Amino acid sequence: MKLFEVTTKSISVDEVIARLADPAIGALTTFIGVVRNNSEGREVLYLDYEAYPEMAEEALRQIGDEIRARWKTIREVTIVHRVGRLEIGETAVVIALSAAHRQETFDALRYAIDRLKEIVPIWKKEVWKGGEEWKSEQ
Amino acid sequence: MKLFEVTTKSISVDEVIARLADPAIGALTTFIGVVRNNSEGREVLYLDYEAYPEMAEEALRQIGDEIRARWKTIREVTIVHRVGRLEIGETAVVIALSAAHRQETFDALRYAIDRLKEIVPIWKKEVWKGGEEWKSEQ
Amino acid sequence: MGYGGDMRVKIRFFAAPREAMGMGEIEQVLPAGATVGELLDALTAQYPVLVPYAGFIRVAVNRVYAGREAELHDGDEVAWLPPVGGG
Amino acid sequence: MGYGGDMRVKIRFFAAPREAMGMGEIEQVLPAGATVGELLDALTAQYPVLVPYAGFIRVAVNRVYAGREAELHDGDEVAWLPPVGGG
Repeated sequence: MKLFEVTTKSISVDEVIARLADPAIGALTTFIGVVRNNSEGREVLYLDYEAYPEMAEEALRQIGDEIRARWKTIREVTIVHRVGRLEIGETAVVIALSAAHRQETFDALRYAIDRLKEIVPIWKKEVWKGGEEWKSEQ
Repeated sequence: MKLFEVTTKSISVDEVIARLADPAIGALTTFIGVVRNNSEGREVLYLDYEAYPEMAEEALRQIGDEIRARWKTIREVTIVHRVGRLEIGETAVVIALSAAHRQETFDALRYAIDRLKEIVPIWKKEVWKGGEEWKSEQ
Repeated sequence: MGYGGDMRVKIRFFAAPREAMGMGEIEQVLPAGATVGELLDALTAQYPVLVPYAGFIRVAVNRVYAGREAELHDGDEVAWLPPVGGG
Repeated sequence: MGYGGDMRVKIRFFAAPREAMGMGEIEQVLPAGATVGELLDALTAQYPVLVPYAGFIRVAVNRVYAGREAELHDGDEVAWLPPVGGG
Protein backbone atom coordinates (compact mmCIF):
# COMPACT_ATOMS: atom_id res chain seq x y z
CA MET A 1 0.00 0.00 0.00
CA LYS A 2 1.70 3.15 -1.25
CA LEU A 3 1.51 6.39 0.68
CA PHE A 4 2.58 8.46 -2.35
CA GLU A 5 0.92 7.41 -5.55
CA VAL A 6 0.11 8.57 -9.06
CA THR A 7 -2.80 6.58 -10.42
CA THR A 8 -5.14 6.48 -13.40
CA LYS A 9 -7.98 5.12 -11.26
CA SER A 10 -10.69 7.07 -9.49
CA ILE A 11 -9.83 7.96 -5.88
CA SER A 12 -11.88 7.19 -2.77
CA VAL A 13 -11.16 9.41 0.23
CA ASP A 14 -12.17 6.58 2.58
CA GLU A 15 -9.66 4.30 0.90
CA VAL A 16 -6.90 6.91 1.12
CA ILE A 17 -7.40 7.66 4.79
CA ALA A 18 -7.49 3.93 5.52
CA ARG A 19 -3.81 3.97 4.48
CA LEU A 20 -3.15 6.01 7.64
CA ALA A 21 -5.02 3.65 10.00
CA ASP A 22 -3.27 3.79 13.36
CA PRO A 23 -4.83 3.37 16.80
CA ALA A 24 -2.75 6.29 18.14
CA ILE A 25 -4.22 8.97 15.86
CA GLY A 26 -7.11 11.19 16.82
CA ALA A 27 -7.23 13.67 13.94
CA LEU A 28 -7.01 13.51 10.18
CA THR A 29 -7.23 16.41 7.79
CA THR A 30 -7.63 16.02 4.07
CA PHE A 31 -7.44 18.22 1.02
CA ILE A 32 -9.42 17.05 -1.97
CA GLY A 33 -8.91 18.72 -5.33
CA VAL A 34 -11.84 18.28 -7.70
CA VAL A 35 -12.47 19.24 -11.30
CA ARG A 36 -14.32 22.54 -11.52
CA ASN A 37 -16.62 23.44 -14.40
CA ASN A 38 -15.12 26.87 -14.98
CA SER A 39 -11.81 28.65 -15.10
CA GLU A 40 -11.16 32.32 -15.76
CA GLY A 41 -14.67 32.74 -17.10
CA ARG A 42 -14.52 29.79 -19.46
CA GLU A 43 -16.74 26.74 -19.26
CA VAL A 44 -14.42 23.79 -18.79
CA LEU A 45 -15.45 20.54 -20.48
CA TYR A 46 -12.87 18.28 -18.82
CA LEU A 47 -9.26 18.19 -17.65
CA ASP A 48 -6.39 16.10 -18.85
CA TYR A 49 -3.68 15.43 -16.26
CA GLU A 50 -0.25 14.19 -17.24
CA ALA A 51 2.58 13.17 -14.92
CA TYR A 52 6.20 12.23 -14.93
CA PRO A 53 5.05 9.43 -12.69
CA GLU A 54 8.30 8.06 -11.26
CA MET A 55 9.54 11.53 -10.34
CA ALA A 56 6.08 12.67 -9.21
CA GLU A 57 5.83 9.91 -6.62
CA GLU A 58 9.30 10.81 -5.34
CA ALA A 59 8.32 14.49 -5.14
CA LEU A 60 5.15 13.60 -3.24
CA ARG A 61 7.24 11.56 -0.80
CA GLN A 62 9.58 14.55 -0.41
CA ILE A 63 6.61 16.70 0.58
CA GLY A 64 5.71 14.12 3.21
CA ASP A 65 9.27 14.19 4.52
CA GLU A 66 9.31 17.98 4.60
CA ILE A 67 6.06 18.07 6.56
CA ARG A 68 7.18 15.56 9.14
CA ALA A 69 10.49 17.39 9.57
CA ARG A 70 8.73 20.72 10.08
CA TRP A 71 5.71 19.68 12.17
CA LYS A 72 6.78 17.03 14.63
CA THR A 73 3.23 16.18 15.65
CA ILE A 74 2.29 15.02 12.15
CA ARG A 75 2.37 11.27 12.27
CA GLU A 76 1.92 10.29 8.64
CA VAL A 77 1.15 11.78 5.24
CA THR A 78 -0.38 10.21 2.17
CA ILE A 79 -0.96 11.83 -1.22
CA VAL A 80 -2.71 10.18 -4.16
CA HIS A 81 -2.93 12.05 -7.46
CA ARG A 82 -4.95 10.89 -10.41
CA VAL A 83 -3.89 11.40 -14.02
CA GLY A 84 -5.61 11.01 -17.37
CA ARG A 85 -8.90 12.53 -18.46
CA LEU A 86 -11.03 13.71 -15.53
CA GLU A 87 -14.61 14.87 -15.80
CA ILE A 88 -16.24 17.74 -13.89
CA GLY A 89 -16.69 16.79 -10.21
CA GLU A 90 -14.11 14.01 -10.24
CA THR A 91 -11.35 13.93 -7.66
CA ALA A 92 -7.88 14.82 -8.95
CA VAL A 93 -5.92 14.64 -5.70
CA VAL A 94 -6.37 13.58 -2.10
CA ILE A 95 -3.89 14.64 0.57
CA ALA A 96 -4.37 13.24 4.08
CA LEU A 97 -2.42 13.92 7.27
CA SER A 98 -2.74 12.15 10.58
CA ALA A 99 -1.82 13.21 14.11
CA ALA A 100 -2.68 12.41 17.69
CA HIS A 101 -4.03 15.97 18.12
CA ARG A 102 -5.33 18.34 15.49
CA GLN A 103 -3.43 21.59 16.14
CA GLU A 104 -0.73 21.40 13.47
CA THR A 105 -2.66 19.48 10.84
CA PHE A 106 -4.21 22.57 9.25
CA ASP A 107 -1.01 24.47 8.48
CA ALA A 108 0.63 21.25 7.35
CA LEU A 109 -2.27 20.51 5.02
CA ARG A 110 -2.06 23.94 3.41
CA TYR A 111 1.68 23.49 3.00
CA ALA A 112 1.18 20.10 1.35
CA ILE A 113 -1.06 21.36 -1.44
CA ASP A 114 0.91 24.59 -1.96
CA ARG A 115 4.10 22.56 -2.26
CA LEU A 116 2.48 20.02 -4.57
CA LYS A 117 1.67 22.85 -6.95
CA GLU A 118 5.31 24.00 -6.81
CA ILE A 119 7.40 20.90 -7.19
CA VAL A 120 5.44 17.85 -8.30
CA PRO A 121 5.83 17.11 -12.02
CA ILE A 122 2.16 16.84 -12.90
CA TRP A 123 0.48 18.98 -15.54
CA LYS A 124 -3.12 19.92 -16.16
CA LYS A 125 -4.71 20.76 -19.49
CA GLU A 126 -8.03 22.52 -19.43
CA VAL A 127 -10.24 21.70 -22.36
CA TRP A 128 -13.12 23.98 -23.23
CA LYS A 129 -15.28 24.32 -26.31
CA GLY A 130 -12.98 25.44 -29.08
CA GLY A 131 -9.71 25.38 -27.19
CA GLU A 132 -7.41 24.02 -24.56
CA GLU A 133 -4.53 25.22 -22.40
CA TRP A 134 -1.93 23.79 -20.02
CA LYS A 135 -2.37 25.55 -16.69
CA SER A 136 -0.01 26.30 -13.83
CA GLU A 137 -0.14 28.38 -10.66
CA GLN A 138 3.59 28.96 -10.93
CA MET B 1 -29.83 14.91 2.64
CA LYS B 2 -28.88 16.77 5.79
CA LEU B 3 -25.79 18.97 5.88
CA PHE B 4 -25.72 19.01 9.70
CA GLU B 5 -26.41 15.68 11.27
CA VAL B 6 -26.02 13.70 14.48
CA THR B 7 -26.13 10.00 13.73
CA THR B 8 -25.63 6.66 15.42
CA LYS B 9 -24.34 5.10 12.18
CA SER B 10 -20.76 4.80 11.03
CA ILE B 11 -19.61 7.69 8.83
CA SER B 12 -18.09 7.48 5.35
CA VAL B 13 -16.02 10.48 4.28
CA ASP B 14 -16.88 9.80 0.65
CA GLU B 15 -20.58 9.87 1.50
CA VAL B 16 -20.22 13.11 3.46
CA ILE B 17 -18.33 14.99 0.77
CA ALA B 18 -20.85 13.77 -1.80
CA ARG B 19 -23.33 15.99 0.08
CA LEU B 20 -21.34 18.98 -1.22
CA ALA B 21 -21.30 17.85 -4.85
CA ASP B 22 -21.33 20.97 -7.00
CA PRO B 23 -19.73 21.45 -10.42
CA ALA B 24 -18.43 24.88 -9.40
CA ILE B 25 -16.18 23.67 -6.58
CA GLY B 26 -12.49 22.91 -7.00
CA ALA B 27 -11.39 22.33 -3.42
CA LEU B 28 -12.68 20.45 -0.41
CA THR B 29 -11.04 20.23 2.98
CA THR B 30 -12.14 17.84 5.65
CA PHE B 31 -11.45 17.29 9.31
CA ILE B 32 -11.95 13.74 10.56
CA GLY B 33 -11.95 13.03 14.28
CA VAL B 34 -11.18 9.42 15.13
CA VAL B 35 -11.08 7.46 18.36
CA ARG B 36 -7.55 7.31 19.76
CA ASN B 37 -6.32 4.43 21.92
CA ASN B 38 -4.80 6.64 24.61
CA SER B 39 -5.50 9.80 26.55
CA GLU B 40 -3.34 11.42 29.20
CA GLY B 41 -1.28 8.27 29.51
CA ARG B 42 -4.22 5.92 29.90
CA GLU B 43 -5.12 3.15 27.52
CA VAL B 44 -8.60 3.94 26.24
CA LEU B 45 -10.90 0.96 25.60
CA TYR B 46 -13.67 2.83 23.81
CA LEU B 47 -15.57 6.12 23.83
CA ASP B 48 -19.21 6.77 24.50
CA TYR B 49 -20.62 9.89 22.83
CA GLU B 50 -23.88 11.45 23.90
CA ALA B 51 -25.70 14.38 22.29
CA TYR B 52 -28.60 16.68 22.81
CA PRO B 53 -29.37 15.85 19.23
CA GLU B 54 -31.93 18.47 18.26
CA MET B 55 -29.83 21.29 19.67
CA ALA B 56 -26.59 19.78 18.40
CA GLU B 57 -27.79 19.82 14.81
CA GLU B 58 -28.85 23.45 15.20
CA ALA B 59 -25.45 24.32 16.70
CA LEU B 60 -23.67 22.59 13.82
CA ARG B 61 -25.77 24.59 11.38
CA GLN B 62 -24.84 27.75 13.29
CA ILE B 63 -21.15 26.93 12.78
CA GLY B 64 -21.82 26.57 9.06
CA ASP B 65 -23.55 29.96 9.04
CA GLU B 66 -20.71 31.59 10.97
CA ILE B 67 -18.15 30.22 8.53
CA ARG B 68 -19.98 31.38 5.45
CA ALA B 69 -20.48 34.82 6.99
CA ARG B 70 -16.78 35.14 7.83
CA TRP B 71 -15.17 33.54 4.78
CA LYS B 72 -17.10 34.55 1.70
CA THR B 73 -15.32 32.08 -0.55
CA ILE B 74 -16.60 29.08 1.39
CA ARG B 75 -19.43 27.67 -0.66
CA GLU B 76 -20.89 25.03 1.63
CA VAL B 77 -20.27 23.29 4.93
CA THR B 78 -21.38 19.88 6.16
CA ILE B 79 -20.76 18.34 9.58
CA VAL B 80 -21.76 14.83 10.60
CA HIS B 81 -21.15 13.69 14.17
CA ARG B 82 -21.62 10.16 15.37
CA VAL B 83 -22.88 9.27 18.85
CA GLY B 84 -23.08 6.07 20.87
CA ARG B 85 -20.26 3.66 21.61
CA LEU B 86 -17.27 4.08 19.28
CA GLU B 87 -14.32 1.72 19.10
CA ILE B 88 -10.67 2.68 18.60
CA GLY B 89 -10.07 3.87 15.04
CA GLU B 90 -13.71 4.65 14.31
CA THR B 91 -14.73 8.04 12.96
CA ALA B 92 -16.50 10.32 15.43
CA VAL B 93 -16.91 13.42 13.28
CA VAL B 94 -16.44 14.55 9.70
CA ILE B 95 -16.39 18.22 8.79
CA ALA B 96 -16.17 19.13 5.10
CA LEU B 97 -15.95 22.53 3.44
CA SER B 98 -16.15 23.33 -0.25
CA ALA B 99 -14.92 26.28 -2.28
CA ALA B 100 -14.01 27.19 -5.83
CA HIS B 101 -10.42 27.85 -4.68
CA ARG B 102 -8.59 26.47 -1.70
CA GLN B 103 -7.13 29.57 0.01
CA GLU B 104 -9.64 30.11 2.81
CA THR B 105 -10.66 26.50 3.40
CA PHE B 106 -7.84 25.75 5.88
CA ASP B 107 -8.57 28.52 8.38
CA ALA B 108 -12.28 27.85 8.06
CA LEU B 109 -11.73 24.15 8.73
CA ARG B 110 -9.74 24.86 11.88
CA TYR B 111 -12.44 27.27 13.02
CA ALA B 112 -15.15 24.66 12.44
CA ILE B 113 -13.63 22.02 14.72
CA ASP B 114 -12.54 24.55 17.37
CA ARG B 115 -16.05 25.96 17.43
CA LEU B 116 -17.62 22.50 17.51
CA LYS B 117 -15.70 21.79 20.68
CA GLU B 118 -16.99 25.05 22.18
CA ILE B 119 -20.67 25.18 21.45
CA VAL B 120 -22.09 21.88 20.21
CA PRO B 121 -23.91 19.92 22.93
CA ILE B 122 -22.14 16.61 22.47
CA TRP B 123 -20.27 14.82 25.25
CA LYS B 124 -17.57 12.20 25.23
CA LYS B 125 -16.92 9.62 27.92
CA GLU B 126 -13.56 7.88 27.87
CA VAL B 127 -13.67 4.35 29.19
CA TRP B 128 -10.46 2.68 30.31
CA LYS B 129 -9.78 -0.42 32.33
CA GLY B 130 -11.10 0.32 35.80
CA GLY B 131 -12.57 3.72 35.15
CA GLU B 132 -14.26 6.27 32.95
CA GLU B 133 -14.48 10.04 32.63
CA TRP B 134 -16.47 12.63 30.71
CA LYS B 135 -13.95 14.77 28.83
CA SER B 136 -14.01 18.33 27.55
CA GLU B 137 -11.48 20.74 26.07
CA GLN B 138 -13.37 23.61 27.61
CA MET C 1 -50.40 26.63 30.03
CA GLY C 2 -49.71 27.13 33.73
CA TYR C 3 -52.29 26.63 36.42
CA GLY C 4 -52.78 28.62 39.62
CA GLY C 5 -50.08 31.07 38.52
CA ASP C 6 -47.51 28.27 38.24
CA MET C 7 -45.81 26.94 35.14
CA ARG C 8 -44.30 23.65 34.23
CA VAL C 9 -40.94 23.28 32.46
CA LYS C 10 -39.05 20.23 31.25
CA ILE C 11 -35.39 19.89 32.25
CA ARG C 12 -33.01 17.66 30.32
CA PHE C 13 -29.74 16.30 31.69
CA PHE C 14 -26.72 14.97 29.78
CA ALA C 15 -23.42 13.23 30.43
CA ALA C 16 -22.11 13.25 34.05
CA PRO C 17 -25.07 15.08 35.67
CA ARG C 18 -27.49 12.79 33.79
CA GLU C 19 -25.66 9.81 35.26
CA ALA C 20 -25.67 11.42 38.71
CA MET C 21 -29.39 12.09 38.45
CA GLY C 22 -30.07 8.60 37.17
CA MET C 23 -32.40 10.09 34.57
CA GLY C 24 -32.29 12.30 31.51
CA GLU C 25 -35.39 14.35 32.01
CA ILE C 26 -37.59 15.75 34.77
CA GLU C 27 -40.47 18.19 34.97
CA GLN C 28 -40.46 21.05 37.44
CA VAL C 29 -43.25 23.36 38.55
CA LEU C 30 -42.17 26.97 39.06
CA PRO C 31 -43.92 30.23 39.87
CA ALA C 32 -44.88 32.17 36.75
CA GLY C 33 -42.08 34.54 35.72
CA ALA C 34 -39.29 32.47 37.27
CA THR C 35 -35.86 32.84 35.73
CA VAL C 36 -33.21 30.31 34.71
CA GLY C 37 -31.25 31.24 37.84
CA GLU C 38 -34.23 30.56 40.08
CA LEU C 39 -34.75 27.20 38.38
CA LEU C 40 -31.11 26.25 38.90
CA ASP C 41 -31.26 27.21 42.57
CA ALA C 42 -34.44 25.15 43.00
CA LEU C 43 -32.85 22.16 41.28
CA THR C 44 -29.66 22.13 43.31
CA ALA C 45 -31.70 22.51 46.51
CA GLN C 46 -33.94 19.61 45.54
CA TYR C 47 -31.22 17.38 44.01
CA PRO C 48 -27.95 17.69 45.96
CA VAL C 49 -26.22 15.35 43.46
CA LEU C 50 -26.32 18.26 41.01
CA VAL C 51 -24.35 20.60 43.25
CA PRO C 52 -20.84 19.53 42.10
CA TYR C 53 -21.80 20.27 38.49
CA ALA C 54 -23.66 23.53 39.00
CA GLY C 55 -20.62 25.79 38.72
CA PHE C 56 -19.60 24.52 35.28
CA ILE C 57 -22.80 24.29 33.32
CA ARG C 58 -24.38 26.32 30.61
CA VAL C 59 -28.13 26.36 30.14
CA ALA C 60 -30.17 26.24 26.97
CA VAL C 61 -33.81 27.21 26.81
CA ASN C 62 -35.61 25.71 23.86
CA ARG C 63 -32.22 24.74 22.37
CA VAL C 64 -30.66 28.20 22.61
CA TYR C 65 -28.00 29.12 25.17
CA ALA C 66 -29.51 31.39 27.84
CA GLY C 67 -28.24 33.30 30.89
CA ARG C 68 -29.39 33.07 34.50
CA GLU C 69 -31.54 36.14 34.07
CA ALA C 70 -33.62 34.69 31.20
CA GLU C 71 -37.29 34.38 32.08
CA LEU C 72 -38.93 31.01 31.64
CA HIS C 73 -42.33 30.26 30.22
CA ASP C 74 -44.74 27.41 30.60
CA GLY C 75 -43.72 24.45 28.43
CA ASP C 76 -40.09 25.53 27.99
CA GLU C 77 -37.46 22.86 27.49
CA VAL C 78 -34.46 23.71 29.65
CA ALA C 79 -31.19 21.83 29.20
CA TRP C 80 -28.54 21.53 31.91
CA LEU C 81 -25.37 21.37 29.84
CA PRO C 82 -22.00 20.35 31.28
CA PRO C 83 -18.83 21.32 29.35
CA VAL C 84 -19.16 19.87 25.86
CA GLY C 85 -16.69 17.40 24.42
CA GLY C 86 -17.56 16.58 20.84
CA GLY C 87 -15.12 16.01 18.03
CA MET D 1 28.63 3.75 -21.66
CA GLY D 2 29.63 6.36 -24.24
CA TYR D 3 31.55 5.62 -27.35
CA GLY D 4 34.30 7.69 -28.96
CA GLY D 5 34.25 10.12 -26.03
CA ASP D 6 30.53 10.79 -26.54
CA MET D 7 27.66 9.92 -24.28
CA ARG D 8 24.02 9.27 -24.83
CA VAL D 9 21.24 10.72 -22.67
CA LYS D 10 17.51 10.25 -22.76
CA ILE D 11 15.34 13.38 -22.75
CA ARG D 12 11.69 13.23 -21.70
CA PHE D 13 9.07 15.86 -22.59
CA PHE D 14 5.75 16.57 -20.92
CA ALA D 15 2.63 18.67 -21.44
CA ALA D 16 2.87 21.54 -23.97
CA PRO D 17 6.45 20.93 -25.13
CA ARG D 18 5.68 17.22 -25.50
CA GLU D 19 2.75 18.14 -27.73
CA ALA D 20 4.94 20.59 -29.68
CA MET D 21 7.61 17.93 -30.15
CA GLY D 22 5.04 15.33 -31.11
CA MET D 23 6.83 12.83 -28.91
CA GLY D 24 7.54 12.23 -25.26
CA GLU D 25 11.10 11.00 -25.45
CA ILE D 26 14.24 11.36 -27.53
CA GLU D 27 17.85 10.32 -27.21
CA GLN D 28 20.67 12.75 -27.71
CA VAL D 29 24.39 12.20 -28.18
CA LEU D 30 26.60 14.73 -26.42
CA PRO D 31 30.32 15.16 -25.83
CA ALA D 32 31.47 13.59 -22.58
CA GLY D 33 31.26 16.11 -19.76
CA ALA D 34 28.47 18.18 -21.30
CA THR D 35 26.25 20.11 -18.91
CA VAL D 36 22.51 20.54 -18.69
CA GLY D 37 22.88 24.02 -20.16
CA GLU D 38 24.79 22.68 -23.16
CA LEU D 39 22.12 20.04 -23.70
CA LEU D 40 19.36 22.65 -23.58
CA ASP D 41 21.20 24.83 -26.09
CA ALA D 42 21.70 21.86 -28.39
CA LEU D 43 18.02 20.91 -28.13
CA THR D 44 16.65 24.37 -28.90
CA ALA D 45 19.05 24.66 -31.84
CA GLN D 46 17.94 21.28 -33.17
CA TYR D 47 14.20 21.61 -32.36
CA PRO D 48 13.03 25.21 -32.88
CA VAL D 49 9.55 24.25 -31.60
CA LEU D 50 11.09 24.09 -28.14
CA VAL D 51 12.28 27.70 -28.18
CA PRO D 52 9.05 29.28 -26.84
CA TYR D 53 9.17 26.97 -23.82
CA ALA D 54 12.86 27.18 -23.02
CA GLY D 55 12.65 30.22 -20.76
CA PHE D 56 10.13 28.67 -18.39
CA ILE D 57 11.34 25.16 -17.82
CA ARG D 58 13.06 23.39 -15.01
CA VAL D 59 15.21 20.36 -15.65
CA ALA D 60 15.45 17.13 -13.72
CA VAL D 61 18.33 14.71 -14.09
CA ASN D 62 17.46 11.20 -13.01
CA ARG D 63 14.29 12.57 -11.36
CA VAL D 64 16.00 15.28 -9.31
CA TYR D 65 15.80 18.98 -10.17
CA ALA D 66 19.16 20.18 -11.54
CA GLY D 67 20.69 23.49 -12.64
CA ARG D 68 22.19 24.43 -16.01
CA GLU D 69 25.69 23.83 -14.66
CA ALA D 70 25.04 20.20 -13.69
CA GLU D 71 27.27 17.76 -15.55
CA LEU D 72 25.60 14.95 -17.43
CA HIS D 73 26.67 11.34 -17.60
CA ASP D 74 26.09 8.56 -20.07
CA GLY D 75 22.66 6.99 -19.57
CA ASP D 76 21.18 9.92 -17.66
CA GLU D 77 17.46 10.56 -17.93
CA VAL D 78 16.91 14.26 -18.39
CA ALA D 79 13.39 15.71 -18.09
CA TRP D 80 12.33 18.98 -19.72
CA LEU D 81 9.71 20.22 -17.25
CA PRO D 82 7.34 23.08 -18.00
CA PRO D 83 5.62 24.84 -15.06
CA VAL D 84 3.75 22.18 -13.11
CA GLY D 85 0.01 22.27 -12.52
CA GLY D 86 -1.07 19.42 -10.31
CA GLY D 87 -3.75 19.52 -7.67
